[in-house]
Amino acid sequence: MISFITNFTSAIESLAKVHRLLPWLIAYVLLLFLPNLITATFGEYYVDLANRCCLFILLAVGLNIVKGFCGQVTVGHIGLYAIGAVTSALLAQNYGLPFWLSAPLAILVTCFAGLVVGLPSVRLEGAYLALATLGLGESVRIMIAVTPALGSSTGIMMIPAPTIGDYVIESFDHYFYLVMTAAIIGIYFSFVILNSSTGRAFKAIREDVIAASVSGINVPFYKLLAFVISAIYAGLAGALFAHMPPGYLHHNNFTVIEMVTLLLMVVLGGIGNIWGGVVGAIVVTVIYDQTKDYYFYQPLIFGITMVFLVVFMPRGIGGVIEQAIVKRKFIEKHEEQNLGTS
Amino acid sequence: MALLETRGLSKSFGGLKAVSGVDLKVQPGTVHGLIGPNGSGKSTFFNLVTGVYQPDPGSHIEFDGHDITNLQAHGIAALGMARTFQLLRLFSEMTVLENVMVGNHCKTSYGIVESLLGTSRVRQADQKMKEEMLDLLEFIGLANFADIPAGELSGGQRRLLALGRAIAMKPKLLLLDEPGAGLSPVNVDKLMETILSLKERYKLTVVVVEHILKVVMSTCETISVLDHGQKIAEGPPEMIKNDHAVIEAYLGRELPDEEIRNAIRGQ
Amino acid sequence: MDFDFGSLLAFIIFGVTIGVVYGIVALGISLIYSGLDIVHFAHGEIYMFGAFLGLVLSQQIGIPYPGAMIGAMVLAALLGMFIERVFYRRLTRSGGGYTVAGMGMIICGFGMSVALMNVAFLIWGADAEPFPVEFGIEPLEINDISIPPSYLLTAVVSLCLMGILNYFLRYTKIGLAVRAVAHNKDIAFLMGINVPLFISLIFGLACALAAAAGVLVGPMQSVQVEMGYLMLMKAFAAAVVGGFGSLPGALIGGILVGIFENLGAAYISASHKDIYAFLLLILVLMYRPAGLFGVVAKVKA
Amino acid sequence: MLNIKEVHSGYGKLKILRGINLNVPQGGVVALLGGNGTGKSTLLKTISGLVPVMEGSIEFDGQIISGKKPHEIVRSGLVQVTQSKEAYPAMTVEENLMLGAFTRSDSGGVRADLEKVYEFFPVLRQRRKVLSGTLSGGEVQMLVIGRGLMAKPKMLMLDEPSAALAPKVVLEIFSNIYKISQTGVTILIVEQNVRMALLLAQYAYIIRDGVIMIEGSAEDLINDSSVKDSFLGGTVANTKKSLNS
Amino acid sequence: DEIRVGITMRMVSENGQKYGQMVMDEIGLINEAGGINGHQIKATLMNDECKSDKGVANANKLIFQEKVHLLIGSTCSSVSLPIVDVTAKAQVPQIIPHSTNAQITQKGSAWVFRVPVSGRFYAGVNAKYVGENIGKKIAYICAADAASQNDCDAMQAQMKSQHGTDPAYVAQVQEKEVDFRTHMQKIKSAGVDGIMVAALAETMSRALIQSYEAGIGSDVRRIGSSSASNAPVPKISGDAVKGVFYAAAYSNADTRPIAKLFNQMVKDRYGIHAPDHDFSQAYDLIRIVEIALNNSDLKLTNSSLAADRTAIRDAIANVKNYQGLASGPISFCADATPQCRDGNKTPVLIAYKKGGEEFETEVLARVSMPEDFGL
Ligand SMILES: Nc1ncnc2c1ncn2[C@@H]1O[C@H](COP(=O)(O)OP(=O)(O)OP(=O)(O)O)[C@@H](O)[C@H]1O
Ligand SMILES: Nc1ncnc2c1ncn2[C@@H]1O[C@H](COP(=O)(O)OP(=O)(O)OP(=O)(O)O)[C@@H](O)[C@H]1O
Ligand SMILES: [Mg+2]
Ligand SMILES: [Mg+2]
Repeated sequence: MISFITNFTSAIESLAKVHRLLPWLIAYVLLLFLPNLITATFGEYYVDLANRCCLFILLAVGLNIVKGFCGQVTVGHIGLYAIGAVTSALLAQNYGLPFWLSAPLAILVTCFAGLVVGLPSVRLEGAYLALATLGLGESVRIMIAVTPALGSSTGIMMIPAPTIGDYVIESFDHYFYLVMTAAIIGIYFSFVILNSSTGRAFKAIREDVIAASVSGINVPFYKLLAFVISAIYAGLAGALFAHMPPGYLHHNNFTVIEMVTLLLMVVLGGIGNIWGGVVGAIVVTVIYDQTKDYYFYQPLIFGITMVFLVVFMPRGIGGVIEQAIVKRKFIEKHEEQNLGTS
Repeated sequence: MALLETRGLSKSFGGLKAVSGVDLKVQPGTVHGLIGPNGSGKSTFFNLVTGVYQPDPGSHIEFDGHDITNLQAHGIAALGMARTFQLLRLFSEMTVLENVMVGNHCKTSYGIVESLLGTSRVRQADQKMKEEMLDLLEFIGLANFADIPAGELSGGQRRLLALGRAIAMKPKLLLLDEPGAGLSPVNVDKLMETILSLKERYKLTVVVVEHILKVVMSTCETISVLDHGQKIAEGPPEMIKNDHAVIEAYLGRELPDEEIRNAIRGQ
Repeated sequence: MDFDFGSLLAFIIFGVTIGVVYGIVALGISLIYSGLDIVHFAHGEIYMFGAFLGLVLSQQIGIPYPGAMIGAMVLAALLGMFIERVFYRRLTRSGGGYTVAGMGMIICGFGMSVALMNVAFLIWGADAEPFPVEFGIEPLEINDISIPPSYLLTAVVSLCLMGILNYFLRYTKIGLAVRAVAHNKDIAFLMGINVPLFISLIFGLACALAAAAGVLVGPMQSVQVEMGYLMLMKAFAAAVVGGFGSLPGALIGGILVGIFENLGAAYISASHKDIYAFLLLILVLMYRPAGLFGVVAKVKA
Repeated sequence: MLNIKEVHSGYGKLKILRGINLNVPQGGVVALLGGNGTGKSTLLKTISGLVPVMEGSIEFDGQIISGKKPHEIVRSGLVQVTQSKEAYPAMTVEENLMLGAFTRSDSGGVRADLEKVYEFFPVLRQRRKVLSGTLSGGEVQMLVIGRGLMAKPKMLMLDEPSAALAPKVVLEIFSNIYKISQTGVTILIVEQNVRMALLLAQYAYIIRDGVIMIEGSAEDLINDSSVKDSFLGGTVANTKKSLNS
Repeated sequence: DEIRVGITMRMVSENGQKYGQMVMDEIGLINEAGGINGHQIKATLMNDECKSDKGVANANKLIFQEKVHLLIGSTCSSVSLPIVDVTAKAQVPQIIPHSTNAQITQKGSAWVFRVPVSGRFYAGVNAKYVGENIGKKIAYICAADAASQNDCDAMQAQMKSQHGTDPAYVAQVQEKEVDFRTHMQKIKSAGVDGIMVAALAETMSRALIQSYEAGIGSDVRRIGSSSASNAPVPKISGDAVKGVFYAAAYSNADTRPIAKLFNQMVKDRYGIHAPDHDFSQAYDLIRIVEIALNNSDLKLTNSSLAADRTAIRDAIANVKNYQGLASGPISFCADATPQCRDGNKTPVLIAYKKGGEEFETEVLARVSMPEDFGL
């Protein structure tokens, strides 16, 4: 298994040598055929499921940036998602803006909200930060729930689907092209960020704030940046969710339960591991859908899985693989070295 | 002109004056020793100078012609000041290579937006930096451990890495807080070589806090001595060695083996 | 709205009577925090279990109310110790999870909370159960404010529990060990402290407190599977306001949260009631992260 | 007193110690020397139960202790002072010291020992009401040694007690360690200050790459100049060498 | 060649589970009796937890994966609302068992039918009765869930338009509020004729109990929203439920033989003391579906899916004057208007006589509303 992955990665690396975007383009083109494949093998409904997977991938990857890379324990991410969704919906409905305008504006608003959610992180750490962000996230939901202009108890209805010219993007597979593109771009940029100086700054902050600051990293700035970047992901996912037919938003789509599910995705895949987050999002969404008949036991299974994961596999699927690869290299080196000295 | 100059530098914690009224000048291109009994304020001095703590009012710190008294840590680092910590503070989940790359943060040649977009300039710059950093690891003897998480190194290896991370900042001034503690004698010798070669080759100015006398005495041009937060002596090693107050407060007497043995055994 | 002093007094009394309950749940959270250095996100479910256990003991088995309360406390303590031993143990041993201190714990707590809620749902169903208790005392009348016996009792019991606990932790060697275990398990081990035992003890104690709160609240608010979450939020707010790790702080924090949200609901808007608790929590965190009574350890660079 | 036979141990799959044999006699002072990263701390952690023994056995005071939990080992009288000198930063100095005495129930004896520790380290007395998170490096060092003493151990293991201490204090510490050993406490000390360690100890072991390379009486080793050059270099230097060759 | 029916409901509450079960059981009975014109019904029941995203996913799965001919659901207005759009677009008939939100049928979908009484009718009846028999000075406690909010707003509007009175006191509270003491204190000093509590069962019960604890006497009448019909209300409230007045679509105090039989059946099968109107509506729904399916000409081949769906829709639209358990006759018609698609237009006015598990109610009146009332 490990060697398969190693081979696979090296194959991709050699592709990337030709041009760094080549593997991405190939993946993208292959994914364009996914709806047809899915419809042919499983049925049309599963394209809808794939769409939901893509939304969660965006959310999970975004959450990973602030949580996994930067180490800021936020539990308010779902609140940002809500803000993105509601803003875009209201802009489209009240001001008749097209999706292509309302979504970027919503992302902008979400960024600002991300800044606000991130502000506590400048002063707080760990559990305290978790509490503060949880409070903010829940407050967003409650505000939506009690404010008629934001939908309150009846929700926001009939949010128009995105259009290109006269064409309305409303069928499952056409929406797939939209969300999948967003997801791929999201994943790609998350890699770019991780491998950049910014990503290293995030990780340094995660490890030791004081050491990071004397290494010249502007800690408050980068913490906020992490929140804002993850807010971009959340805002985009929110807008895509809002306009996805039938275009309906209700505050109970954004509760703590959703937040926990999102956490599960990230944990399952491996905190701080990008592909892990992607895999986590897909696995959780699909399993959730497929085990609907056992709805009485679903939370139990999900909860216990989460606990077991943290306890027995704290680095998640992705982390285990990564760890195995690193360990292998390390032991090899160690043995090499012992041969050399004795 | 001095590279680093403090005037009336003070810091008190509650009633305790950890550093009080210290005037200190570090001349460029020298290795400057800072010694003193435990708790005399050496680490606090470093924390003040690097912006980890805010000094008490009335203090002045100048670095390389800038007034840095009220700057934040990252701003001071950007001006070219690097340090190590007594308790190391490595990024223990990051690899050895990443640790030094973070050290190099201020030297990144591209902006944040660019880094987020991953332009080709970013990638080239990163590649170049990686090579440079591998050279650096080679220099401090950790090249073999480049991919290992820093948390899995032994005590002495960690200390070397901490030094490496500071050097990676390519600073003008390097502050070392007990770089030799826990190093084996051979590595202590190597450390001294390293300090000297940093001075020679990279024209670095170094301030070193160290309790291993050999290190300070044979690498420093000037030594300042702190006691109870105040500077009690300053001068070349020869002078400090024989300074009565310093011997009294810090050094104790240099003794031959036999006498040490007797001292240990209380005879 | 026209202001009158009598009703202001009433709202404050309402706040205090519910605030003490927030206080004892917060006490448990604070205890776990000082003992294990984690914020326990499944504590609301322990509280809910406590309430159900009290209900079963008193309504179905017929044990008198005080006995049911003690029984529920013992059972919840056992439940807590079981959970800790089987799940949390491995995390605490390695010092709080992966990468960031406590992130693993926080996620584990969330998972546990969801799972426990589901278990309770499978056992008792989703509907609220009434928990009527005859206290045999008259409601207290102050002017035209009437305070039912259940609220009176709650206040008294909470204060007693809190006093006992405070003594226990402050003036005994065990209190010292609790803090040692919190900070560094390896070193506590090397001090000869039986770390696993202590962790269990702390957890059990905290869970017993939560259960007591559950049994106290039962007669006031009926018992329901979903009751834990909101209580947890309020208790968190209380613990933060009072200062994590400070026991008197937890109680006073609880009362403050109770008053704050009742006044908010009375004079500003009732539909935003939960937001007031969050607001207080965030404000306190931002301006005084250590809370009113807490101390933040100054760790030097 | 302490008897280690063919002990192997390490972290996860990674083996660090590869068959250690070591012996500390009752009341003796034994030094364990070696370069950086050679496994000294790992050995101490293995003895006190923080790192599991993979193979071999450890006997202390006539009982097998390999496989026991750390707190049980402490209760049997074997106390370690770790290399990462961690005190409890949110507790006062005195509370930290009292923690050391956690396993003891003789409160009179505890008070007396507290006085004794304050005599050994007068700085601690001065700062006993202070939160230990604010102490200087050297002060923490003294605190953790003092805390180890408070357990009234039969045997004390010290991991680099003199690191980061002022020269004048180093001598004090060593003479205090000697005094401690004179009160009947057996001592195993890991040191980088080779000269001092050999002047203190009666017997010494030199470890490299997880095995004991040399052992002998301290007098012999201190006069053997090759010891220092060839065996105290550690893996870091070796790595460099093997890379260059 | 079976008739595929998809159901999405809130299956988390005990009642939800039980009447979900009843729907399945009734379909089972139809199948045992030989099915519809010889075709078996294949029913798929899914839980939507009363969450719109889950409900929409269920609807999509049922429509596109299970390829159902008919969709039943949901119980929650906030879930039914978006599903209406899904079924309209996919052209699948949808019949609603319990959501009362008036907007469901106002969206103009030709594919939706509602069995329960729409919220707009309840408000009219309530306001009339309250104004004439209880008084005009009414305090409101409105919880923030969709149904209660709707009931509360509509009631206030009706009080205004029928009697010209403004509310004496309004408290908007959170969906799951349990502490109403501040409001009761204020209401007590306001001196009102009645208190309307519009909230879900547990919340309503708490408010009722606390109104007595606060010392508001029984001379002030308590008025419930339609969820007062749910069994947990008398169970939790105990004596505090005595005298509570509310409007619903069914009363277990109904003396008609069919109602008595139904009460007995539910009691025997599901161990419930007395069915609330959720049960009766679910039961009526199945009967209506049975009638419609029997009347529609179904091919049930792969290619006839669209035609079959249309046929079922038209058959439901043709159900006229169905006399079941419901408070009044249920009729549909073909227009995509609320007038046509809100089937039951007759709320029944009820009051509790006794609380606890063995509660009792009495029927005060039965009022048929004009079909365009409240539009
Ligand atoms: N954050 C702080 N809060 C309170 N007191 C502090 C703090 N930091 C340092 N101190 C106190 O200031 C004094 C000087 O400490 P400092 O760490 O600077 O000593 P040092 O000279 O580096 O000693 P060493 O050689 O042992 O490392 C000590 O007495 C210490 O207890
Ligand atoms: N927690 C750990 N996980 C994995 N490997 C470790 C861990 N701690 C130490 N090591 C490895 O074990 C080896 C020995 O480490 P150890 O700490 O025992 O050395 P040491 O002899 O005490 O050195 P020093 O004098 O530098 O403290 C080193 O190569 C180190 O990389
Ligand atoms: Mg220092
Ligand atoms: Mg070591």
